[in-house]
Amino acid sequence: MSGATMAGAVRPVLELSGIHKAFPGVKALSDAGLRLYPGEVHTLMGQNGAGKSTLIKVLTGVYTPDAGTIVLDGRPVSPTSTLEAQQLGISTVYQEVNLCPNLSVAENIFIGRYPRKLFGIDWATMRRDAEVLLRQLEIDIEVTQPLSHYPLAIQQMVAISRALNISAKVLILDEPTSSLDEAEVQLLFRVLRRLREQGMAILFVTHFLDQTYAISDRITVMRNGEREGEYPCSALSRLALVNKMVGAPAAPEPAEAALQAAQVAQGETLLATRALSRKGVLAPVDITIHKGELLGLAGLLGSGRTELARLLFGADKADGGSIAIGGRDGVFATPRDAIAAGVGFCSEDRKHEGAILTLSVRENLILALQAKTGMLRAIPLKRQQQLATDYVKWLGIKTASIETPIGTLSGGNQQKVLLARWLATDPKLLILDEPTRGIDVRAKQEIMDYVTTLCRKGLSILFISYELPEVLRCSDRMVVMRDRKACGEYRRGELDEQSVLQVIAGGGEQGAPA
Amino acid sequence: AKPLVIGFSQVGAESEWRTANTVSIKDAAKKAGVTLKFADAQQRQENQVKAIRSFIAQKVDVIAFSPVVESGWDTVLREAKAAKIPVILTDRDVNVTDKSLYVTLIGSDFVEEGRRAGRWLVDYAKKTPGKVLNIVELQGTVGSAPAIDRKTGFEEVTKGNAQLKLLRTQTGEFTRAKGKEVMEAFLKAHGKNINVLYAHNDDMAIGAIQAIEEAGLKPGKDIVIVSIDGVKGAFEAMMLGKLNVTVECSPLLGPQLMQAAQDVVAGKPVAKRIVTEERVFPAEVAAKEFPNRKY
Amino acid sequence: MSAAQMKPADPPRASSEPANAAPRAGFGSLLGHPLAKPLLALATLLLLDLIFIPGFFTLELRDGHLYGPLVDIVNRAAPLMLAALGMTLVIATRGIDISVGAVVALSGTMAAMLIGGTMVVNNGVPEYVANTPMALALAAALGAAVLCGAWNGVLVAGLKLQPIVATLILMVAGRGLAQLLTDGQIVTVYYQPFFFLGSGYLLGLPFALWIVAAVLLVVGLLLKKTALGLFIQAVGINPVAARLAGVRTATLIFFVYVFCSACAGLAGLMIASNIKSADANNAGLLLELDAILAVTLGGTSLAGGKFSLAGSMIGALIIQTLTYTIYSLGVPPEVNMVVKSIVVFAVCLSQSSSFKKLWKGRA
Amino acid sequence: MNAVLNSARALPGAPYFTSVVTVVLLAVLLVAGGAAYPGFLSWQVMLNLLIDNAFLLVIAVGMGIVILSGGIDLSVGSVLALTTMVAAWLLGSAHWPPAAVIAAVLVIGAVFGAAQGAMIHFFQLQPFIVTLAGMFLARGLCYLISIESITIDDPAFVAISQMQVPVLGGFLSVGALIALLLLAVTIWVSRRTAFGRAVYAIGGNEQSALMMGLAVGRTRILVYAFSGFCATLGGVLFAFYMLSGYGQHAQGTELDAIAAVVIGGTLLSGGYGYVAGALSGVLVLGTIQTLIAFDGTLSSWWTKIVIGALLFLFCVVQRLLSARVKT
Ligand SMILES: Nc1ncnc2c1ncn2[C@@H]1O[C@H](COP(=O)(O)OP(=O)(O)OP(=O)(O)O)[C@@H](O)[C@H]1O
Ligand SMILES: Nc1ncnc2c1ncn2[C@@H]1O[C@H](COP(=O)(O)OP(=O)(O)OP(=O)(O)O)[C@@H](O)[C@H]1O
Ligand SMILES: [Mg+2]
Ligand SMILES: [Mg+2]
Repeated sequence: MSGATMAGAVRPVLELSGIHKAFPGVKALSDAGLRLYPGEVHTLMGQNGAGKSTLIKVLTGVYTPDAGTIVLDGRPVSPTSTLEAQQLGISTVYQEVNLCPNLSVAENIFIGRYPRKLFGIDWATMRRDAEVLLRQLEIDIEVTQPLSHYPLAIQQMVAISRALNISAKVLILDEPTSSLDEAEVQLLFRVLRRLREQGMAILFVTHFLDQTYAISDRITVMRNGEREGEYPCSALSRLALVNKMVGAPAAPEPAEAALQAAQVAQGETLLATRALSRKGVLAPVDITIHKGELLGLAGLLGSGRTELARLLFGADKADGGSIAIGGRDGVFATPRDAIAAGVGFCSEDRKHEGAILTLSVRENLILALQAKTGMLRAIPLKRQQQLATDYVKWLGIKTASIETPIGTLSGGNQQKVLLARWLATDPKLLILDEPTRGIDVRAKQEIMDYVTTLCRKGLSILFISYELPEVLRCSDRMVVMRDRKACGEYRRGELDEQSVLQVIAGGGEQGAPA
Repeated sequence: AKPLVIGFSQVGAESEWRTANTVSIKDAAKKAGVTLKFADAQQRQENQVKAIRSFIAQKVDVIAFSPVVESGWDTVLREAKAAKIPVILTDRDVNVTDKSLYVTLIGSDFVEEGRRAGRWLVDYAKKTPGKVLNIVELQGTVGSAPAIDRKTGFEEVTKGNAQLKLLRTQTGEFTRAKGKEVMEAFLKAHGKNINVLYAHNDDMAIGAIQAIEEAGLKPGKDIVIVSIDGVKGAFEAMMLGKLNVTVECSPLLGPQLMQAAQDVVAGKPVAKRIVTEERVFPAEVAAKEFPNRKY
Repeated sequence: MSAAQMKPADPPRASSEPANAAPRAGFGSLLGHPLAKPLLALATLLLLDLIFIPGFFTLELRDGHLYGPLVDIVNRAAPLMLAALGMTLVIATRGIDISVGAVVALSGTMAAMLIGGTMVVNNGVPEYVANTPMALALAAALGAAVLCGAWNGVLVAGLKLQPIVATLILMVAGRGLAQLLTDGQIVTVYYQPFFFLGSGYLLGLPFALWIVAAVLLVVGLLLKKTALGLFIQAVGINPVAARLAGVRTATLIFFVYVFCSACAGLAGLMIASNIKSADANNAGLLLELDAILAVTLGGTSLAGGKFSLAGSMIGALIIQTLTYTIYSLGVPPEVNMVVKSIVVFAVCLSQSSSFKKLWKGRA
Repeated sequence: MNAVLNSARALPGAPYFTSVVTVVLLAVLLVAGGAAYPGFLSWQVMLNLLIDNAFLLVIAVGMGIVILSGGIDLSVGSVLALTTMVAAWLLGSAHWPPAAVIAAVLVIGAVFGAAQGAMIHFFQLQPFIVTLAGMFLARGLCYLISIESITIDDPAFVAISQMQVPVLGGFLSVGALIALLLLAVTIWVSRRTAFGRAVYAIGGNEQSALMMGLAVGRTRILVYAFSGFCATLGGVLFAFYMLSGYGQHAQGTELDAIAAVVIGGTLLSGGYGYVAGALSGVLVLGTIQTLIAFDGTLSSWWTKIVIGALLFLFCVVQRLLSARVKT
C-alpha cells in the first residue's frame, strides 16, 4: 500500500451516513453509508443491485435521498445537481458512459470548462490539452472526431480523463474498468496511484477481485442497499469478501466444478464460415463451430471480434464469403435470417443494442421469441408471464416485478434479462459478446455456469470476453483474433494465459502487458 | 407586335370563387392573346411580394394582383413604379399613401355586398311588421377583408332596426364543414328562436342548411337564409327553396382586366375604380338564372 | 416450434403461478392510471358545460335518432378520432405524419368525384343515380389513401428521410393533387346512400361513431391478439435493439404510415359524406395538428414508445368538446384562439406531475 | 464500437456531408433555373432571394438552435404576426418612437419564448404541445388587438423599410443585412460560446449533459427565449418588409422554417447540424418559389404539386448523395 497514510487523526473528507432511498417498488438504499479519507483508494463492492450506483448518484446530486446526511470536509452538504457536486469538488464517472456522442472527444472532456480566449472558446488550446490528457492514459486518437466514432473502451477512457481534468477532492469511478482490457486497467491504476499520492480521495466500484486487491486501501461492502461493513483491504481475504457480499458462504468456484465433467468429444459441425469478410472491418475468416461446443474468441480491443459476431448474426451484412449452417449456405442479410437459422446474439452494448429501456422485464424477455414466432401469433400473456417468472427465478434476476421497466434494473440484472431473451428462443448457436461485463462475481459465476450447462445440453456458444482467464477457463476451443483477422486456433489446454497474450500481441514478441 | 405580358399574382385557391376568378383571367388572357405569367401566393402576402418582385425582374408589361391584405404594399409597388411597370389591382383594394402607385382597381365592393344583404333583410322584415327577427351570423375567416367588410356593410344597414336582432355571431371560416358545425351549435343553443341566418358566403350557408335539416327544421322557411357570392350550389339550394337570397359577388374579372391592361399600355386613360356589375338574386329568379351561371 | 420446447436447459420447473403479474388495482393506482388525467380534463370541461350551457346533457329521441349536444360532439369528433388513431401508432414509432389533412382532402375528393350523381325525377319520384357504383368509389378513395400512406412509408422506412420532411412533401402536394382532380371546385354529391356514412344513424347513434368504434375495435384486437403493440413500442423506444431482436422494423414502420393514411382516408370519406360534397381546398385543413394534439393530450409521448389508443380518443373528445363549448358559449370569434390555447395549457399543466408537486409544495 | 458506428449509420447521413450536398444541389438548382428562364440568374434576383426571405432566415436561425437542442418551436409564425401587430399598434395608436417599439417587441418575444421554455423545462411538458398552444395564443392575441390589418406609416419606419443598400451593383434591404448579421452572430455563438455548445450537448444526450454538470434548465429556457427573440426580430423585419401589422401574416411559416432547417442538414432529433444550414435551407425554398414564379404557367394546384415534387427530389438526392459520400 503505497503512500496512503491513514492515521486515525485524519478527518474523512467525505462521510455519508444513514442514507435511505426508495424507488417505486424497490428500496434501493436503506441506512447506507460510506467514509472516504484523503489519499486513499476506496473500493465499493457488492452484488448487482446492491445499491452502489444509487449511492453514488445520491452523493452526486442525481437523486435526492429520502433521508441521511452527507458531510464534506466537515460541512453537511446536499447537492441537488451534478453541477453542484462538481463545484463542491466531487468528480464522477458514472457507470453507463454519460457523454455526448455528437460532440468531439476534446469537447466531451472540456465541456463546461472550456479554455477561452478573446472571442470565445479556444478550440486550438482545447484540442492540445485534450491530446495531452489522453496521452497520460496512453491514448492517441484524433480528438476532433465525434465521440461516437470510437469504441466503448475509448469512450470510457474519455469519460475518465474528463473526470481527472476536474481538479477535485473526491474522484468517483463507477465500474470504469468494465470495458477496458488488462493493459488499459493497469494504465488507469498508475494514474490513480499518482492521484492518491497527491492526496485525492478515490472511490472505485468494480466487480473484479483482482483489481480490488491491486489498487484499494479499504473496501466498503454493500448488500441489499445497506452498508455491510468497512474493511482495510489487507485484513479481508478474498473468500471473506465474497462471503460478505453474498451474505452466505460462497460455493467453491462452481464454474470450475462444472467444467470437470466437461470433456466434449468433437461433435458434428454446426456452423462453418468460408472467407467471411466485410470491407474495412474484417479480413476473411474461416471458423467452425461444433454442436455443443463453447468457442472462445480472444483478442485485444478492436481486434474484430464484435464485427465477426455481428456478421455471424446478420447485424451487419458480410460482403464476402459465406456461412454454412443447418443446410443453408450464404450470408445473413438481417438478424431475422440468423434467428430463423437458430442463432442468438447478446450485444456488448447493452444500453443501445440490447435493452428497450422503458419496456418491462417481461416484454424485453419475450421480444426475440415473439419476433421469431411471428407478429401475428402472439404468445399468450399467461405464457409470457410464466416464461418471465421462470427466467427471473432461474437466473436470479433482481427486479421488483416482471412488469418493472428494465431501465430501472441494475446493469447486471439487465444483462441477465437479455441473456434470457435469447435463451427463450431456444437457439442452436448463442453468440455472447461480453456477457459478463459489469456483472458481479456471483452473477458472473452463475452466468458462466448456465452457459456451460447449456453447452452440455447441445447448445453451441461463441463467447467473447475481455477477460482472458475466463475465456481460457471456459472454452472448449479458442480462436485468437488480431488486427481484424483470425490468427490462431487452440484446443483446451494447449495454451496458458501467458502464451495467449503473446499470440494476441503478435507472434512471439514480448508484447504481454505488465 | 410582341404580345402583351401580364404578371398576375393570385391570392391562392382557397375557395371555389377564387378558382372561378383564376379561370376567368386565364381564359380572358388566352382570348386577348396576352401572355399571362401566373403565380399563386398560397394565401400569403410575402409570397405575393416575392412574385411581384420576380415580375419586375422579368420586366413584364403590366403587373396585376389580388392583394391578400390591404396594407403593406408601399415598398414593392414603389419598386414597380421605379421600373415603370403599371400595376392593376383586382378584387381587393390596397392601402397606400401614394394612390399613383396603381392605375386602377377592378372588382367588387365587399361592404356594398354586405349592405345589399342587409337591405334585402330589412325589406323582408317589413313584410311582417312588429315581428322581431333573431339573426345568427356565420362570419368568414377572422380578420379576412371580405369577412370584415361584409359584416360592416350588413351592420350599417341593419343597426338601429328594432325588428332585427343579432343573436349570435361566430366564424365558419368560409367552409361548408365549419358552417355546418357552427350552425349545429347555434341550433342546440337557441333552437327555434333563430329566424334568420346571414352567411358571409354560400358555402357556409350550404353547410348550415344541412345542419338545419338535420335538426328537423325547414331551411328557407323556418329559418330565412341570406348569403353572398352566388355560386351554382346556392342556385340549386334556392331552386329547392332552401335558400332565400344570395348577393352576387362576381369572380369573372378576366375580360375587364385584359381590357384595362391593354388600355394602360396603349396610353389610354383608365378609371381609377372599375366596379364589376353585380346583382342580388332572390330565390324567385333562381330557376330562370340558373342556366346562365358560369361558376 | 411449440411453446413447450422453448426453454433450453432446465430452469427450476414452473411450480409457481406468475408472480407479481399485474399491479393490484386500488384507488391509488386508479388515480395513477395513465388515462386518469385526460379523463379528468374531459370531465372538467363537461362539468363547465353542465353549468354554463343550459340543456347540455339533454338527449332526446327523434325519429329513432339520439339527438343532443353530446351526440353532436362525438359525431363531429369522429373524423378527428380516426385521424388520431392512425397518428397514435405513427407517433409510437417515433414518427409523425403531417400529411393527414391532405390525404383527407384527396380521398374525399376521389369519392365525391367518382360518385357525383344526379337526381332524376321519374314520374315525380326523385331517384338518385351514381356515376360509379358507390362500393367501387369508396374502394378507390381508400385505395388512394393507402397509396399515400405507402408513399410516406417508403420515404420514411425505406429512404430513411426524417418523418416530418417526408410527410411534408405529401402535405404540400396532396392537396394540390386533390385540387387538380376537381379543378379547384367544390364537388357536390347527389347520391343519397353516400350520405349515410357521415350523417346516417344506426341503432339511434350516428353511423360515423360506429365506424370509429369498429376501427378502434379492430385495431385494439389486433394489438391485443398479436404482438403488434409490443413491436411498435420496441421500435419507437430503441429501433436498433428491436432490429437485433429480430423485429422487422422497416416493414412495421411502413405499415404504420399506411394505416395512418388509411384512417385519414376514412375520415376524409366521413367529412365528404357529412357535408355532401368534397372541398379539396378546405377539407381536413390542419387536421394533422389537431390529431397530434389529441394524441398528446391522451398521454402519448411524441418521443415514441408507450402509447394509448383510448387516451387519443379522449384527447380528440377534449378538443371537440372545447370547440363546441366555444361556439355555444357565444365566445366572440376573435377570442376563440386565445381561449383554446389557454385550455390546452391548462390541460397540459394538469397532466404534469411536476406541476402538481409544485402546487402541493406551495399549498 | 460497432454499436455506435451503427447508430451513426442509422442517421440520415453525416451533417457535414449533408450540408455540403445541400449547397451543391442549391447551386445546381440555380444553374438549372438560369438555363430555363432568362433573367433568372441575374445578380438582383439572387439578392432578392435574400431580401424576400430575410424574415424566414431569421426565424430559421432561431428554429435551428431549438432543433439542435432537441426541441421544436411551432409558435414562431404566430409570434411573428403578433410582433407586426403590436409594432403597428404601438407606432400607429400609441405613437411610440420606432426604436422603443422595436426594443419592446424584442423583449416581448424573448419573454414569450422563455415562458414556453420554462413550461417545457419545469413541468416536463412536450415542446410540440407547449409551442402549439403558444401558436394559438399568439395568433389569438393578434385578433384581440385588431382583426383588421394596420398600416404602418411611421416615417422613420417607412424610411428604413425602403432603404436600399447597394451591393456590387445590386441592392439589399436593411432587413436582409440584419438577417445576415444575426446569422453570423449565431454561428459564432453556436461555435464559440459555452451556451452554444451546451445546446449541442443537450441535443446529443440530455441525460449526459445533465450528468456532466451542464445547466440544462437554464440552457433550455435560453434556447426558447432565443427562438422567441428571433421570431420577433423576424416580425420586425416582416414589418419593414410589409409595413403593416396583421393577424394573418406568415401563416404556416413555422413549417417553412422547420423544413429549411432540416433541408439545411440538421437532424430533427437534435444534436447534429449547423446553424449555417438555415441559410442554405432558406435559399433552397426561396429558389423553388422563384423558379415557379419565373415559370408563370402553373395553376394554383400545379404550384403545390411542383413544390412537393421539387422538395421530394431535393430531399431524396440529398439523402442518397450524403449516404454515398459517407461510405
Ligand atoms: N431509477 C430507478 N428506478 C427504480 N429502481 C431503481 C432505479 N435506479 C436503481 N433502482 C434499483 O435500485 C437497486 C440498486 O441499483 P444500483 O444500480 O444502485 O445497483 P448496483 O449496485 O450499482 O448494481 P450493478 O453492480 O449491477 O451496477 C436495484 O434494485 C435497481 O433496480
Ligand atoms: N483504439 C481504437 N481507435 C479507433 N478505432 C478502433 C479502436 N479500437 C477498435 N477500433 C475499431 O473497432 C473495429 C473492430 O472492433 P470490434 O469491436 O469488432 O473489435 P472487438 O475485438 O470486439 O473489440 P471490443 O473489445 O472493442 O469490442 C475496427 O474497425 C477498429 O477500427
Ligand atoms: Mg451499478
Ligand atoms: Mg467487442
